[in-house]
Amino acid sequence: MNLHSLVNGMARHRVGSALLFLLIFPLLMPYEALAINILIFGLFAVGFNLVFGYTGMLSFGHASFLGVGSYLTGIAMVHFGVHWIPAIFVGVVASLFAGLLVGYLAIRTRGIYFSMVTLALGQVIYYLFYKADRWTGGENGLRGIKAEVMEVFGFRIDFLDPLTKYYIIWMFVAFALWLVSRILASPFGSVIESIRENEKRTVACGYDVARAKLLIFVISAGVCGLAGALRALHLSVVTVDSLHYLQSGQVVMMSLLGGMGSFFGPFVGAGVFLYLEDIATNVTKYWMGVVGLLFMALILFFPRGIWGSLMHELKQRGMLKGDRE
Amino acid sequence: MLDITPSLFMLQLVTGIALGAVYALLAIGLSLIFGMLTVVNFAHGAFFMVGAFLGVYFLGLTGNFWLSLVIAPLVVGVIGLLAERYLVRPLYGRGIDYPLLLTFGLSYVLIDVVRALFGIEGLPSSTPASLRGAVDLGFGHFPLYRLFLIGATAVLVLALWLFLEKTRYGLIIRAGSRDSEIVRVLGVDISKVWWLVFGLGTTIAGLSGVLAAPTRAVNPEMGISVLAESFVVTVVGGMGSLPGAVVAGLLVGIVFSMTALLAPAYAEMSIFVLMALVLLVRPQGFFGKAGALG
Amino acid sequence: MNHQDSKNATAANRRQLLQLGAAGAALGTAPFLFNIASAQTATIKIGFPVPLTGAFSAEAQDQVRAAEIAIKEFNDAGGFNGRKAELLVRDDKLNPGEAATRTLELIEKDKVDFIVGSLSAATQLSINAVTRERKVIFNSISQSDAINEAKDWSPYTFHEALNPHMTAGAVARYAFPKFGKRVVYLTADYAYGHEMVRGFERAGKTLGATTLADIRHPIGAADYSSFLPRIQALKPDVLVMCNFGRDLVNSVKQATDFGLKEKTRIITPVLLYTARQSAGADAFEGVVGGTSYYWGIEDSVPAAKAFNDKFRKAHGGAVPSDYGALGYAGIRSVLQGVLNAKSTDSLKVSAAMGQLKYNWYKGDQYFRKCDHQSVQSVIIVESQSKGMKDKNDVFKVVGMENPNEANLRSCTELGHKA
Amino acid sequence: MNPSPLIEVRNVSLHYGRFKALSNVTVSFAPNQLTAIIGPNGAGKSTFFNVLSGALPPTTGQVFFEGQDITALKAHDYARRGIAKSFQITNVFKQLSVHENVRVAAQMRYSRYELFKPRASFKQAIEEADALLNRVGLTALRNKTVADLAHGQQRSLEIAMALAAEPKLLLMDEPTAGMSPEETSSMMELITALAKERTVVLVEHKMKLVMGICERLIVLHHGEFLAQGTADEIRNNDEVRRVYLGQG
Repeated sequence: MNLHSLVNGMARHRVGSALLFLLIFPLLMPYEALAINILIFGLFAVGFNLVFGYTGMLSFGHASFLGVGSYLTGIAMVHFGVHWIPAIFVGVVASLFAGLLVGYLAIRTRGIYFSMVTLALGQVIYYLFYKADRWTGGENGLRGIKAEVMEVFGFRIDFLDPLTKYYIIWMFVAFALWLVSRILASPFGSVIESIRENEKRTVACGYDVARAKLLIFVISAGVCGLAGALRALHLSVVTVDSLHYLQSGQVVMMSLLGGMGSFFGPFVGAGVFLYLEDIATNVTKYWMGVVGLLFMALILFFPRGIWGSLMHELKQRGMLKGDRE
Repeated sequence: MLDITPSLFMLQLVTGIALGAVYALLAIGLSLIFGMLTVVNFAHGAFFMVGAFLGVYFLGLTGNFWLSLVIAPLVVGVIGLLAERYLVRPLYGRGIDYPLLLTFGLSYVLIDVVRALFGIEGLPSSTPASLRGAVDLGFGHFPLYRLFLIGATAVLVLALWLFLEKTRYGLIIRAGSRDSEIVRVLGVDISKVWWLVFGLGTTIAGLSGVLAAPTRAVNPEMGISVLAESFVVTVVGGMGSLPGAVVAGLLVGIVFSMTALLAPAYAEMSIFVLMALVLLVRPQGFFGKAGALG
Repeated sequence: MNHQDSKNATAANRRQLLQLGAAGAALGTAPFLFNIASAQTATIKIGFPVPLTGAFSAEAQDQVRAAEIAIKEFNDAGGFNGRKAELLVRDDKLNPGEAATRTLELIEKDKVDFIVGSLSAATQLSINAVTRERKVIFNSISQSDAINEAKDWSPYTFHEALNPHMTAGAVARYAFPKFGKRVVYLTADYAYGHEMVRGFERAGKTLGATTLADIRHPIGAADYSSFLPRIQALKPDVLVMCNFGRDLVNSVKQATDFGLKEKTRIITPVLLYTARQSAGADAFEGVVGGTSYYWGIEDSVPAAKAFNDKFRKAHGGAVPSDYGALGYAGIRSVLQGVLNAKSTDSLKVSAAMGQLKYNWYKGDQYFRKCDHQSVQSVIIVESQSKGMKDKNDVFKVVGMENPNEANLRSCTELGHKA
Repeated sequence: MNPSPLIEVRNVSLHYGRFKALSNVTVSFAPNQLTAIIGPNGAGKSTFFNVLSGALPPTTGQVFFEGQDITALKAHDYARRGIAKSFQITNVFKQLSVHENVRVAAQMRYSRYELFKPRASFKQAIEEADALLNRVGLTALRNKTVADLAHGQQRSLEIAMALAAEPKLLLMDEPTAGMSPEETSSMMELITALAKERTVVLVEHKMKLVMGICERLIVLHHGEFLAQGTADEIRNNDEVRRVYLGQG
């Protein structure tokens, strides 16, 4: 089969083909821990992009949901001895609530103000967890997160084996990506896109914009929370800087790097970001500066981002039909 | 074990005002730029930091604090002008997010450039000899330099006010921040005005850096927390409002200082809580135009 | 070859097989492939995660310099039956999450035998969380009380550095009798700060010191002025700055501005060589604090002289800093453990290190049985602003507390079965 | 007046601080009638339009739709009850395809917050959208991005979107603004056709345009109700002549 139909075939089953790629992904990375980070931050970025790219609200407080997911999963395991699978669930639910709270307060504002409110509320959450060191370990971080070894159909799930860990986390990420892609394809998906395009008209069409915004914000928080929960299991520690607004800024960077206009853009962005960081830090002390330059160049010359530009090219060449990514 | 005497309270208040002075300066710069260009300058903290470094550097070079107080901000201003011309300007009309994100990237670059030039540990900075020591305010001893901070801010705010109210340029800027169309009608090249305002804003950021340098550790990351704090001030005061910037700056300084007295560990959190509250009760801030919300 | 190694070897083969498939499938990603982990080598690999970027990069770079000296010494002496040691430096960016990832990289990709490093309580604890699960020895070279406690500790955990309790205790025992008993603490509000205060108050109780106030400031705060009027009003004999690095520089500088030094003596548990260098003489004038090492002790301690000379020789006359010296000691302890155990197996080496009685650079030291805390001397220094021989001559050594388990928290208090 | 009105405003006033944009206006609109609201600039036409569409809540007074008081409802509830509008400045989803624009509008009646069913499974919405595109003559541009359309085409698209809600009341704010003569006449035809099936209210300042086609006109002046009636009645109304046509 020719490249043309291959591309469209993959586009038709975007999640499927992506997950297939992610199956062999760890073997292409220098080491599994990095591959796992990319999985997790990829999910984080995709979740964030529901609000940023699809609904057009630039949140600067999404680290809160990553962090809350991590912490509550960790707290459930460390302080209450909950098994890691239900613990993940706890983390996700917690971040859903955090999303409801922050969202409820933030969506009353628009544009720059939305960015600022989310940033401020994010910092409040940061300091709250920082202060509650009896539960969170404060500056020292939350330690002692240990996922029990499990036997499933004779298959041994041991998080100490990096590849096993990768594929376990891959399953959760796969599920989440499938879910998000479903939601975006749903009627509600088109509602949030209309909100991004033209809020007034969306209201005139009879959609309750405030409610839709809140709903997508909460969903986004949940997805980011799952990413956080998985991160807690991956690193076996939770650290307070995962709640800081610089972490929020990083996920914005990742999304733009890959392209906020597309489904996989943010995921690709996260991957490229972390991979570059991994090599760059062994080469130069000035990694932040490199990122900054790259980021500025992108905004100035490729606002579509890496993946976004690629998709655009394919469409221009007529290799890709419709609005598929 | 709270032991708050009136004199302690007064001292705490003055301290808060001195602290607020720096916030006010930062917020003025941020507000000028936002009010005129509707650009949220995420590199504002970095410009502040660069100002601090250059201040210390020129002080070492010339041995004259007053001279460095003039040179350093101007250099920062020039960097600002270049940034606007070659980085921000191409983004006008591309949506409010893009300049915001670009300046966010710019701050990363500035931080690492400073690291490369002055080293990662930062520079030793001490109070200029002529402004050392403490003054008896009747209710306690207070550092002379911090009184100077308050004074300097007052002078600058006054100067800026005169500039905006009494000069033709000021008129244009005030008109422009209400509606750039008007300025076009007046036959002024709006892009030049924006350029200069961005320069002015960054110059003020640099100046506040130079002024703050002797009171804190001068290191490449010093701007990161400052940025968040000056956001709080601009939002509380109302984006783009200069009186708002001053009032909110002092308020935030005092709130911080008072929480530091009553519940020290919550001092930093307090200003973010303040901001969240203000935004809920009055989203556009004290002096903000409700329209800015759209 | 130990269990770990053989497991890794098979893992490596499995990878290579899979990689062939992967290579075919993944067009365009070929450039990634050269990165795949190589098979086992004979060298003894020691992972060294330290914050090369971030606030403490100066100390971190010094740690690396000193560590390299220890490696070179070991290899020049013939290594361990021919096996040379190799140092794998990684930047943890002073970020605990990054530290954990880097440690995973070192263990899973580079298959290191040991980990030495870290330069903050938070990073060392997250490194430790990773190493202890994977039964890899970690010798921490930065301060923390928590890492000795049973909750975090494991047989593979060693602590080469001082801990806050020892340091604070020693400074208290020197300062309170000299400067006065009415004490105010200005404390960075995080575990390290709290641990320091606990150390001072514990020692202070026996000395009859009274705490007037323990004022907590947010870590990394830029402005301390708002905490100072309160302190002024309390008129203490001693103001203890229980904070670190830049926080210390900031708060001392601003306390000086407020004229606090006139009536009050400022002391601090850890007086950093590099912090003093970067803050300048004025700010630290007359400040007294503790340190694990100061090159100036070479006049009285031969080991220090020897170490300083090696360092000067290797690095163009520069003298090692406190944390730098720890990098040297941390590596030497582990490698000595390998020689004594005649193996690189974690458990065997751990046992051997537990037996060590050593004098690498600052006098006699040994690891306490129950928690692997290195029992060692604490040096008390005073910052001087005049009469310095050269730019390195920043401190005056005013006291030294000899190694003594009695100055540590008891094993039972830490939750260990003594 | 009978039959019972579809929508009715009772002594509605709307103040911005001291400025009275509308004062004590009472008007009602009978079903399936084409009415135009006219008046010189600053007469309060657009404000009145926004009150009818729920975009601006009145300071005092009430709005009744099919006999129910809907004053307190939100704008999107107005729309759901069957009050659709086209804006003075074209308001469409610029980056989406022409068809998607109408489909989203139509979708509102089938699904709003469904998260897991694919959009494609809501066939009716898709077919209705195509039917409407056909009606406003945009079928050829079905898959184009709206941003690439001519202004007139965007106007038509907007009307298709308004119709997609199957409104009982269609509000149009200067539907022919900025249109070429040809576009204008075809738009007027469309509007007359639409008015046969439902209530249509136009806001227009080009009096000549509406005189011909509207069964009834309402004249506002300085935010106050001035007169209403057929084209002829209005023509011959002295009040109107004086304030509006500036004669006599």
